[in-house]
Amino acid sequence: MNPVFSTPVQEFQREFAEFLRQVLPAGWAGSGALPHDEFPAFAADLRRALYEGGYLGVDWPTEYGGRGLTPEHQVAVAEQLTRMKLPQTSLSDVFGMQMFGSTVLAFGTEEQKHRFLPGILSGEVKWCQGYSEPQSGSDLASVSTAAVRGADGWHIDGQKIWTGTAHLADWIFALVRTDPEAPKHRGLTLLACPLRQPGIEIRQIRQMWGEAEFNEVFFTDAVTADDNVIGGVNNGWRVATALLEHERGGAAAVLAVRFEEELDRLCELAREHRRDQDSDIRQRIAWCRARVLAMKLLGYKALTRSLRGQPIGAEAAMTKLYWSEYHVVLTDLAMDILGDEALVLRGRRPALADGPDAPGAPTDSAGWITTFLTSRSSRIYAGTNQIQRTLLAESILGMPREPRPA
Amino acid sequence: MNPVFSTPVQEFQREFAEFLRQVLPAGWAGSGALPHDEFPAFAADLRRALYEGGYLGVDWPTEYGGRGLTPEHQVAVAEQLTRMKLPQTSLSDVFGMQMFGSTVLAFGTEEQKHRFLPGILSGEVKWCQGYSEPQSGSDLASVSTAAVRGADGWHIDGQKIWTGTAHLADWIFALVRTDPEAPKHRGLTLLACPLRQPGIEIRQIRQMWGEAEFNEVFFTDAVTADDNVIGGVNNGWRVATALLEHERGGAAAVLAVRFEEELDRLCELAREHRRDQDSDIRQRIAWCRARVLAMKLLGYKALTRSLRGQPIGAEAAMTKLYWSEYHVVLTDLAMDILGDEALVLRGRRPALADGPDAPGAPTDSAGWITTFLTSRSSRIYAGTNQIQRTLLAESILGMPREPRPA
Amino acid sequence: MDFTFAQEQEDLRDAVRSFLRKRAGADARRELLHTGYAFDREVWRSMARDLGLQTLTVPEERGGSGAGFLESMIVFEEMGRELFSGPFFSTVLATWVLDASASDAANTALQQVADGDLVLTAAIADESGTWSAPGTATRAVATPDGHRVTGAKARVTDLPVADAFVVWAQTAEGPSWFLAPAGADGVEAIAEESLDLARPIGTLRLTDTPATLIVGPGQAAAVRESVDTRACVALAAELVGTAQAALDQSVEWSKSRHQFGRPIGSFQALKHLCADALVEVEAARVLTHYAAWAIAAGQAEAPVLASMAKQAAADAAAQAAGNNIQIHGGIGATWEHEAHLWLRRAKASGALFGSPRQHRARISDLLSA
Amino acid sequence: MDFTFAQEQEDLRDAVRSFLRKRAGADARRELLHTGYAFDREVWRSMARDLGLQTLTVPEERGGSGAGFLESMIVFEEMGRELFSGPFFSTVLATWVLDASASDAANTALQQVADGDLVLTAAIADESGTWSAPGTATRAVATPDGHRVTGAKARVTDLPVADAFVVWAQTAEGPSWFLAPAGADGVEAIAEESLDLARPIGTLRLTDTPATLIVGPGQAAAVRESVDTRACVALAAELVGTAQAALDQSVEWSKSRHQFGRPIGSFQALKHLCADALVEVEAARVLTHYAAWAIAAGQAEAPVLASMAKQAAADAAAQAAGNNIQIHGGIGATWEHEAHLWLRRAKASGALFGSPRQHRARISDLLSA
Repeated sequence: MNPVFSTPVQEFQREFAEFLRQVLPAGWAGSGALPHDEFPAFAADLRRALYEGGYLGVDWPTEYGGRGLTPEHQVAVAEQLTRMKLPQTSLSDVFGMQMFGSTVLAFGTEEQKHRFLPGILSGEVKWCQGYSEPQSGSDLASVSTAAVRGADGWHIDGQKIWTGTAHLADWIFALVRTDPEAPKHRGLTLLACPLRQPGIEIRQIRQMWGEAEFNEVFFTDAVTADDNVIGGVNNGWRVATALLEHERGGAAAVLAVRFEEELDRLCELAREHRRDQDSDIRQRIAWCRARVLAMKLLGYKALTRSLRGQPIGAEAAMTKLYWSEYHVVLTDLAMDILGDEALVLRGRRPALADGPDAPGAPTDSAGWITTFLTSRSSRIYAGTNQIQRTLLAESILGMPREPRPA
Repeated sequence: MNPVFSTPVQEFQREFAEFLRQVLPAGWAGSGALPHDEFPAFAADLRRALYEGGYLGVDWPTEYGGRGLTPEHQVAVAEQLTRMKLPQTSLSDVFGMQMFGSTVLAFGTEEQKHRFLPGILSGEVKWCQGYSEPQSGSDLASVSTAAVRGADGWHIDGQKIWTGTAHLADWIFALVRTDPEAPKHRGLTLLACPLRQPGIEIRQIRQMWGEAEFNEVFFTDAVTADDNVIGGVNNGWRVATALLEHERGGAAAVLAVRFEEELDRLCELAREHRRDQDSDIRQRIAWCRARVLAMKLLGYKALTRSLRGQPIGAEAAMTKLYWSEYHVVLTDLAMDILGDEALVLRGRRPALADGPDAPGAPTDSAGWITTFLTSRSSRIYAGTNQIQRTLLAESILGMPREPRPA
Repeated sequence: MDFTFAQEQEDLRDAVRSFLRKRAGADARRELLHTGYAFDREVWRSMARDLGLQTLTVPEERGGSGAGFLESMIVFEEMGRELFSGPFFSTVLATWVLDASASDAANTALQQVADGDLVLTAAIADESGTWSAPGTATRAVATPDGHRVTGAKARVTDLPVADAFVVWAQTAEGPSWFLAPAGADGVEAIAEESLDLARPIGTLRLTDTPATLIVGPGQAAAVRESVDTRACVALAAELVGTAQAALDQSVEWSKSRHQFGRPIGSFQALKHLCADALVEVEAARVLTHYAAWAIAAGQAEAPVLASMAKQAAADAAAQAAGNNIQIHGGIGATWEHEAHLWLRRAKASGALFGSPRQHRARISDLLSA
Repeated sequence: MDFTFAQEQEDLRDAVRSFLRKRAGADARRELLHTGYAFDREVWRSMARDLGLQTLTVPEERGGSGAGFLESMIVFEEMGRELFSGPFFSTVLATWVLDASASDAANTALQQVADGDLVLTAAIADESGTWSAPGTATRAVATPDGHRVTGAKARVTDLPVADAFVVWAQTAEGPSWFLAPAGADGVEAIAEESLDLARPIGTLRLTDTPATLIVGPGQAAAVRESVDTRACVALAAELVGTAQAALDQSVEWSKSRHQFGRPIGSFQALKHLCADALVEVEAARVLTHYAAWAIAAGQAEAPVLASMAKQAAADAAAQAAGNNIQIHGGIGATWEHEAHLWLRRAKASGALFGSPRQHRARISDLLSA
């Protein structure tokens, strides 16, 4: 047991920190301190610098543009970004690099790897995810968007929903039904499909906190080529569930660093409101401190496992459950500290609608209130926490499934 | 709306208070202040005095020994007992008067009423309840103790469990299967059966806090007469569920008065431990204060309904859920206040193992720790709180039942 | 012992409910989400003239209906249930102040409210103060032409649509209540972004603003306490209505939405979420009804009962509204779906006139626990 | 990055687990319930001589195994999992004090512990003090014949079976550690009724008791802090084991117990109870492992990490043990069933060396939040 970065990784992290210091302006106070409308451009510039510096996809093989380093290096990069109050590139990259990229690495053909991965890394081609449908939320295996093979490739008809960043994306990877006769889980395929074509219409969905991060994507005889099947026809369930683990498991340790920074900000808020000596508030903050550390350690444990080539499996559900329930408690605490000021949104809104606000953000009520709202959606997306609990009970504890209805 | 006792009831309560003052010794500090081993004799004496004074079963019809007053008078009696730091007669009376007595009044024949009720009231004949079985806990309709009609009455074979006070009782009312062919809920009958006969063996069950309030009752060709069927053969499910509502619903307002007294004692404990100015503790005590009042008011609402002859129904489940979950929180708070002292049981143990300790009890750690343990069982008995929640969701909210297993 | 409402009270509830459903129900909430806050003076006038809701507790001789606080509480519960987005709470709050004054100005204003021609609000809390601070930095100076008021009031509900304000201000003799029209000199109403979309909020700056003394130092503090207590119970009642609406919506959705081949409401996890919310709503409801009765009956413990009701109702509403979003899944977290309206209301009204934490601290103080 | 145990550490865990299962497992717990606490010196000796557990971290040259604190933590986790009812925690705690002393007395005692011939405990807290109070009213006076100690120590674990005590007492020069045999003059060991049936507890009164100075004022306070930190993590590890045992028992029961024609573990309500407990146990486990690593690696933040681990493990154990009783239903609330043993342990060890509340207060103090 040695739950710290190895010496080479520490050295690599120091180099990276030095690289970032070169890139950042003097007196850098954090991306959360940027004016709201400057954030996207800043994040794009940062991404370009990282790409050019060779700090994107450091754990990808060199033949596809990566640096062939370990997942530990990748976590060190992500952690350092947060420590220096920088964003984790972009939400598009979550879908493109973490999810689709990892899936292609695991299930794609050599040709697909060469075709897709470099563009993802360079940022030239942006991806989004098409899983959920209006009638298939928790019950993902019931998706009904259908793909039929024709002479010129697959023809897709149906509707996807909750496709984050689709309005900014060039391609979608979608779970579609390719064999309507097969049992529910057996007739599915993961298809990559270009978005900019007449058969696809995208409609933005505004979230309850006012921003529109998600979309509906309508397929009306949309077409994609034969060689865009990822992982084999009718093998989509296996590919998709492996992919969902990437969505959930990987970044717990990094996320924890963001939560640490947020908790420091909450302490600052408590001081501003002269609640920092109140024993009720102190008890709750201390509880949060331990949770954030546990989150990081759960991430380290998962990282250790992935360094050894072991699967993360259902334990990814644990991390997701843990951090999203934590964040509901944390934002409730923020609302309690705000007291009367929770009535009015003043100041800066968060730059990020997923988890904690950007590092270096001010303690403005608009930030905390909005984060309070977004935290409620974290319990839902990527599988409701009810689904996660059932999964944990059945997969890790081996509790019996519900009997099938008559 | 006038959520206080009516003028005649208030007057009656004053008379009763005067009666009690006559009965009690000078400098009365509460039954919780009595030495532990004096409590049973004291409670028995008090019961006799109440019976002779005409204050038992005041809402029962005069022809069966009652006073023909209203349930409101009954609640006033019970409340006054607690206010004067007296116990609510005995646990046997819960089974005899509240449960079996109410059931006979609702479902018994005229002959049964005359035969059973006066003895219950006088305390001459003590009752216990035989519902649960080792394989039928939450799933009460699956009881398998069987009764077969013979020439000399019913012959009973099987086993009951969690029969409170059976070791002190003369009779049992038991839910038994009289038609093994009928669907689960249809073949049951409620039978009254004398306990002191060769076919019955009683074994005490020690509870986790060290006392033995419950029993197992084994029936081996036990016999009871034909005319001891309550509410009709194979009508037992209806009778039994109506009876369970008596167990759960009736006494919330009175119970709340006991909880009030307990909460005052907790505040005293906080003062003794110099935690009464700690904002965390104060928040939690205030939360408890509101819950105890709500409990009383839920009781008043149920009382209003019963004064109007309306059924209490599934709402009784709400009260049970509310007070038993409250008590787990309250006793956790007590353990928190005790701090290091929660390690050792010192001083007096509770006289009562059901809900709060007897009024006037000291703040000794043995009392709080034992109550902490008993509170865990309150979430289980009379139907686990999981069952209560499901019942509330289905009966009051109308949520759909689970599909039957294939 | 009677813990139920009289038939006339139930009739009032039915009348209010059916009026709101028709004139200010789901359609109004959809409009609120799609086109933003807009105050419908038509509905407001009809509410005043046909139902007399704004001046329900004002004596008949002053243009009101002379009803008691229990009736008022019933109306608030229904308002919360439909999330009525007019300035009802603010106006009624102000009428309680006016009703304590025998002045002509009060008479006139009450009559205008009764006619549905006047929207009021109360400006009580300072920017830096908490809801319960009795003092205020807002000053009123007597001049030969009447009083002039200077100061800043924060978190003034329905400020953007109010025609006049009752203002809590300090005179040389002590705190008093004043009435000032929105159009008076030196009035600056600064709209803010309210968490509660159905209840706009703002900061009111007064600079040498001419205002009419309504309740003087002798009586003002007692009126303030009584208004605070009523406001807490009114908000508690609204929150109980909101909690019930959110719970009802969860249950409805859970019956109709199918996943895994069955209605999601047949899953125990959702049943238990709903059952727990049900219990909390019921408990908050009885506490609120009891506190309202205590106010109506002039019971001395009304203030602590109001705090108990307020914190319970705020928690119950936040729980039911939070559950409602969770039970709806993705759709429940969208702007289009009204689920967030309930949550916003729950948290905002929970904070208004004191958060659950503040009320629990107060309960402990009042009971010197 | 490596957050796993080495193979030898896993082997140690297996060895301890299989020893405890065989010699001190379910049968021992049944006996504990049926005939009360009885300390089995046979098992104790075998544990010392065959496995060397009591002096695992003591250097080899002093009779121990020279292992690190991580190994010690692994053993505690297994002890908690089987609820071993011997004086293991108390004895090991005392060896940490002895290990800080180069004295002959310490040498002798450590050797006796290594041979399984000596049971120790530590008498630290005063009756009125909290676990973390550095001062003590227990006085040690130097006489020509050595020191004499007078005072009362509360909540001394395993007091009834201890052969000797290390005692925290105040000398004229500052607090120090002493060693006194149970049979010394002026020793009065008062047994008390322990909440934790597997860990008896008592009050120790010393009156002019001759005692040997083990660690003097120069070093004693640092040893105290280090012992407190280790004790917290040792208890946290026990609690993680206890939590896991309670969770495992819940899951087993829920698979075999049938109601309504199906295993009760197929009901979502129970699944979600167990899943929530699982998450809490895992979180407490990683915090405990990390704190143990920090102690072993000499990290400066070990004290605050110990507090984090202790409060998380105490809460997780109380939750898992509480759930376990609930999931068992009636049978889980009986004396005969061991379910209450886990709950008693969870609450008692939760309070020992500081309750979750006390540790959370300490976390806030240390991080000056």
